[in-house]
Amino acid sequence: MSFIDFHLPALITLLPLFGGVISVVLGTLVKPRRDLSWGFALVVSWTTLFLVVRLLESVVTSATGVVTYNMGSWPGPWGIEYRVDHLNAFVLLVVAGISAVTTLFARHSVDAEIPRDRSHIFYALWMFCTCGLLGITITGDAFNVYVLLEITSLASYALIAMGKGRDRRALLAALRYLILGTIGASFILLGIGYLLMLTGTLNMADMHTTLMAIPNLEGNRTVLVAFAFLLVGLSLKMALFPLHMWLPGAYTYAPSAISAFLASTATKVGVYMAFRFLYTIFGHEYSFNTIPGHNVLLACAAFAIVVPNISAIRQTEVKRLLAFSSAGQIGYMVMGFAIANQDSMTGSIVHLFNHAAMKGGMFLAVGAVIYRLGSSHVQTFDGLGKRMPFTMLAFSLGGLGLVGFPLTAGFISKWYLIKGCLVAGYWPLAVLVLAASLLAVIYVWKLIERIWFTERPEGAPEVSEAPATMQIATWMLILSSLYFGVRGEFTAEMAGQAASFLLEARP
Amino acid sequence: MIGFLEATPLTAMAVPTVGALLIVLFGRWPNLREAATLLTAGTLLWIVFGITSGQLARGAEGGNFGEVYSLGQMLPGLALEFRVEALGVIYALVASSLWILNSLYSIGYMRAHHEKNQTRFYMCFALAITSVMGIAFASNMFTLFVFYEALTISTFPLVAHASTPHAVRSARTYLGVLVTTSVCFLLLGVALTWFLTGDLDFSPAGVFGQAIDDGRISAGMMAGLYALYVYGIGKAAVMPTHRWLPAAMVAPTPVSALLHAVAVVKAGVFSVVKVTVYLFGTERLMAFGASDFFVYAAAFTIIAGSGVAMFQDNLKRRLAYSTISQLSYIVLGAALLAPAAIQGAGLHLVMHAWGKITLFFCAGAIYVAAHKTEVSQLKGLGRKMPFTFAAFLLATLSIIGLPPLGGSWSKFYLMVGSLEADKQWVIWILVASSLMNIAYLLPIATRGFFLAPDEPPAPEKHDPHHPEDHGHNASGIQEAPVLCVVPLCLTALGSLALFIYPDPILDLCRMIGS
Amino acid sequence: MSLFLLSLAGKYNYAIYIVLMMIGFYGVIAKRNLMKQAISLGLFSTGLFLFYISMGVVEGGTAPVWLTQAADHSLKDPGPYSNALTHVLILTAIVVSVSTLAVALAIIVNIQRAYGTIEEDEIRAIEEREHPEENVV
Amino acid sequence: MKDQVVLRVITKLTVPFMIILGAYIITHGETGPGGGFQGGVIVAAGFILYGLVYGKPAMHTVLPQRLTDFLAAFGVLLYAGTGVWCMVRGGRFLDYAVLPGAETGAAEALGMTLVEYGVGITVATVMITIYDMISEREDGSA
Repeated sequence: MSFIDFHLPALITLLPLFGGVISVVLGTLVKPRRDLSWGFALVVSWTTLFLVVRLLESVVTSATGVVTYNMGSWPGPWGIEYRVDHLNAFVLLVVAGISAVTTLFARHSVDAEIPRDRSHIFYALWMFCTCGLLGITITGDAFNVYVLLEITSLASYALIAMGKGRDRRALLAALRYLILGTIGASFILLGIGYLLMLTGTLNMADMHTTLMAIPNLEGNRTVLVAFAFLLVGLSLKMALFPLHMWLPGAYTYAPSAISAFLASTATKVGVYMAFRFLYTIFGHEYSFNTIPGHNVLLACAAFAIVVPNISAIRQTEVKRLLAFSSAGQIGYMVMGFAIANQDSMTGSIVHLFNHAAMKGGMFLAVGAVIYRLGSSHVQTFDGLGKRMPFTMLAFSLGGLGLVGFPLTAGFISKWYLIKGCLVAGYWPLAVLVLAASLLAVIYVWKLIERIWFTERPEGAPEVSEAPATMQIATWMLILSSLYFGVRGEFTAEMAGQAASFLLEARP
Repeated sequence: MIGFLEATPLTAMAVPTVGALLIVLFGRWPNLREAATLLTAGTLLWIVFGITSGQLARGAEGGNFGEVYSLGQMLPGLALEFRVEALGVIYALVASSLWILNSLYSIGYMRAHHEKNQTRFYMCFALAITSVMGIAFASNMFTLFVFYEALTISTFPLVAHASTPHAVRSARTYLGVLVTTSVCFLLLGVALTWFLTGDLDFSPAGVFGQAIDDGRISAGMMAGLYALYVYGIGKAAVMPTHRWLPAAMVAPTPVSALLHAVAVVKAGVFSVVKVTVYLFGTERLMAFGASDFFVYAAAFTIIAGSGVAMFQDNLKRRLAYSTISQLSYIVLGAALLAPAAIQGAGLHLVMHAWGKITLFFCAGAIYVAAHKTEVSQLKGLGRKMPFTFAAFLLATLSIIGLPPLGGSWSKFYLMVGSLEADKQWVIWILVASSLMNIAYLLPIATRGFFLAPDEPPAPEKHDPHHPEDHGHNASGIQEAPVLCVVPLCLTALGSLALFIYPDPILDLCRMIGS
Repeated sequence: MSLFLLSLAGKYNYAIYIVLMMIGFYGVIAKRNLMKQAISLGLFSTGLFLFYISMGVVEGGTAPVWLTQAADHSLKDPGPYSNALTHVLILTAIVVSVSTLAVALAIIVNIQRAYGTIEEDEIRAIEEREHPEENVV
Repeated sequence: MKDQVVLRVITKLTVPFMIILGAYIITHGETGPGGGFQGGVIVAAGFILYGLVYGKPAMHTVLPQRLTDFLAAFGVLLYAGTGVWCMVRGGRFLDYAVLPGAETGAAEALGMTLVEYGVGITVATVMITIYDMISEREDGSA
């Protein structure tokens, strides 16, 4: 086994970490030049993606389906253990992929939105954020999750605040995100603390074994308290209704590339954490049978797919509209894992991937519009189909995916989700899922009509197509969402494997 | 490996798709672009003819289903698969033969009108035909649903073509009704079927056999599922899901013709028949009486549609309500479940298509030539536009169901079917509807031929943008451009020909369900 | 009742942690001044630190350090010692919390520069004046 | 605070000791209570005290902004670099046992000290940067 293959799990988090640090060092040593920081970030992010794909391969081909790595050679439950199964590998792919593509996009956009002498800091923060997200996903240690979560959050607060050049409201949005994010993380830390008290370990798998050995588990108040704290903290982090109010502002005012990056990764990793805590640590027996965790989650999810979507319809700012829609889409994922059967879980995990691709692509397209026109108000989209046909086509296709039309990725996830609802006997939820996609039709069509079926108003500024890097990046995501909508096998099978892993509570 | 232009479902879908690409590529050169459209339509027709002759040969040996062509698995267990089968052949044949005529007509109409965004128009047209081929040859319900939605999306730009606020609003209704029904009912129905049976493949026995034998499906569930399907297929316009059809009338006339004769509505009723015969299976439905409700619903729609049509002054709206009424003939035929009724449904799919497209072509020609849209304005126009009005008369007779025109065959079979199904009262519905057809369609042609034109209106404002437009008063009116008139004459003669020589279609219809 | 009070008294540091956290939580929610919100956030985290530190305490325990005996430089067992793990963990959490506060302060400084105030109500008023059609902050 | 002679003198006397104490605590972190976090903060406190009393320009002449930026990154680099050094020498990330001097136990000491210094440098410089950022006025004075 080669050096790289042996150390893959560690290298995946180390690479962006080194990348970020070196970006700062480079920036202090050489006078920041336009493309230097960008080019460096690009190389780092694509190399990371390459490593993640290799890790994915080795997970899929390994006999047990699990790849582990012990930090500092401390064995098992004592040291920090990186543990990669199908679920992590899949989420890692999402994070690294989105990071790579959005970095490609960022070149012109960052140049326009971030002061040039800060660009190396910007890309460094970005890489730290990626490092944190990858770390959360890859680690098998509960406290490590918290630390990396905070690294991610700190980087993203700063990144969002850097949108102040375009709109000063970015600062307020960042501060609000910071306050709610910190409270959420503190609740998670509290939950981990109670679990640590009970089990004396931080290793997730070990925690599960110890928890299961506790007699009279259902009557144990400490476990219940830990569960409640974790549930609230995680809901805040993944922006589950009604704790989603930090999200629209943060995604609206962040720099364009960051909006796309965070919208398709940050909340997804939040959902991933919920998977880990509810399934791997507590086990779905405890979370959904012993105590009725699913009732709370299903109620929140049901509201989440309705209320934020209705808010989205009323928005006049496209980025904000997409952000509300993201809060709505979280509802689908949460619903999937709260129902907790093979199909619904598959739907949830697949949607994590599909939504990242579609929403990421749409945010990038909006970013291109902002780059050209300086605004993402709905009126700037009037008749834009003639001026920026490729970007707008990508945007529209992403929108169709959001609605869940067949042949787009959104359909695949919804199909599994509906089947999961039916299998579990929750047919009113199946109807709700379908009806909620009509809400998506409304806000997507509002934009499609403006883009393609409205004349460009008199006196509107002349625009041309977005620069090549922006278009390539946008189309990469949109095409992948279309590809996985027609050939859903790969994603569905990965997600199915991950779901059966979680449901069998294999550590 | 499939050879180039071999007569298979895959090539039938590939040709219009490639055509759409060519149309986009040649967008800057209108003549080249239109040549690409016609070439594509011709190629497609040739391929579908090939498929038809293959199907007829297979039918002669007593077979029906051809071999399966796959586009691969979309999800584990759910493949995009295509298979030639008689009903699909009928639909594909109607669509591809009328597409070429419609393309000719479009060229005349769109040019005479100086429409904008013509490239988008032709491209979406071609894509819609791709979806139609996908629907026609789908070998399972999943594939059919996928292309059903694709058809909705690809026709939306056609309906909203004018891009005026009114057009966009109407297109919104169009999309709203079709998407709501298909997502809330049809998709739910498909998912339930998949959940209950694990099988969505079309076969003469249906997919529910095992589930019924296991006692997992009751009569009520069966009826409920069937209702989910029929109401979910909003394109079949069974009341109250018909609202989209009059709304879609804002589209340019070639589109209305496409929607009402070729692609969209026929996709709806085709899907209903297909679901009835191959997903549920007539025997199972009959055993449970699951489709009885829709005999009544369709009968109601037939009468109510005709009734509303009688009070419409706008020509296209009148035709739209007529379509709603006529579509329910086909739904009725399917719901009756008797073999003759289903053959009648298949026949009516063809006959109504040829008749109705003629009517729409005529309406468009009248609009192009005389800028008239209301029935009350047509007095005496027949003398100025004899070909158009003669074609209109022929098509009217076909819709009414009078010999010697194609429409009489389908009505005949439907009546036989209702006797077979032991529902004599349905005959009276059909008769009443025919009388109503006479009442609202025949006066249009007679008014054109026999009534004297109104007094020339006071000199109206002259449109400065189109000084060379065909006249605004009756005296200056003449026939529409050749490219508009020739297709409508051809379709009218087609209706005639279908009466005299219906055998291939009849042969195909007899294969349905065997 | 008295038993409950007694057990509460025995675990008074847990009670304090909850009180501290809730004071901080209240401040975050109720105070309209951004600076006060940040301070409340600090208080909130402090409560959390107390929880973790209390968790690791062993009655009569000392620091988990091997002591060197002066005579022969051999190592001596220090006797019962507190659980170092939780203390190490909370050290990390403290650093995280300090960094969070630092970022919060930096953002607040920037807000002061951009708006000329750090009162949330005033900022809201400014924004509503500037962007009347959106529901902003 | 230019006129506060006592303060200025005391500060000048204390700052070196603070920095030394910080360094001691960082170094001591390997075997006893202490470590990079605590030591780093103490070092930073020394510089910040200096900046408070003598003004930020004076502090910047000692420690230019670009240098703090660089050192913050360098600290992380030192920490992560040690980890990678272990990987290169055939162990896993931060597996000190493979570093030179393993037989005498010096390997662990070496690894830990490097890591602690990495953390210490970063913490100190980040603290200074935070002070820098927050104390900035629009007119640029401290």
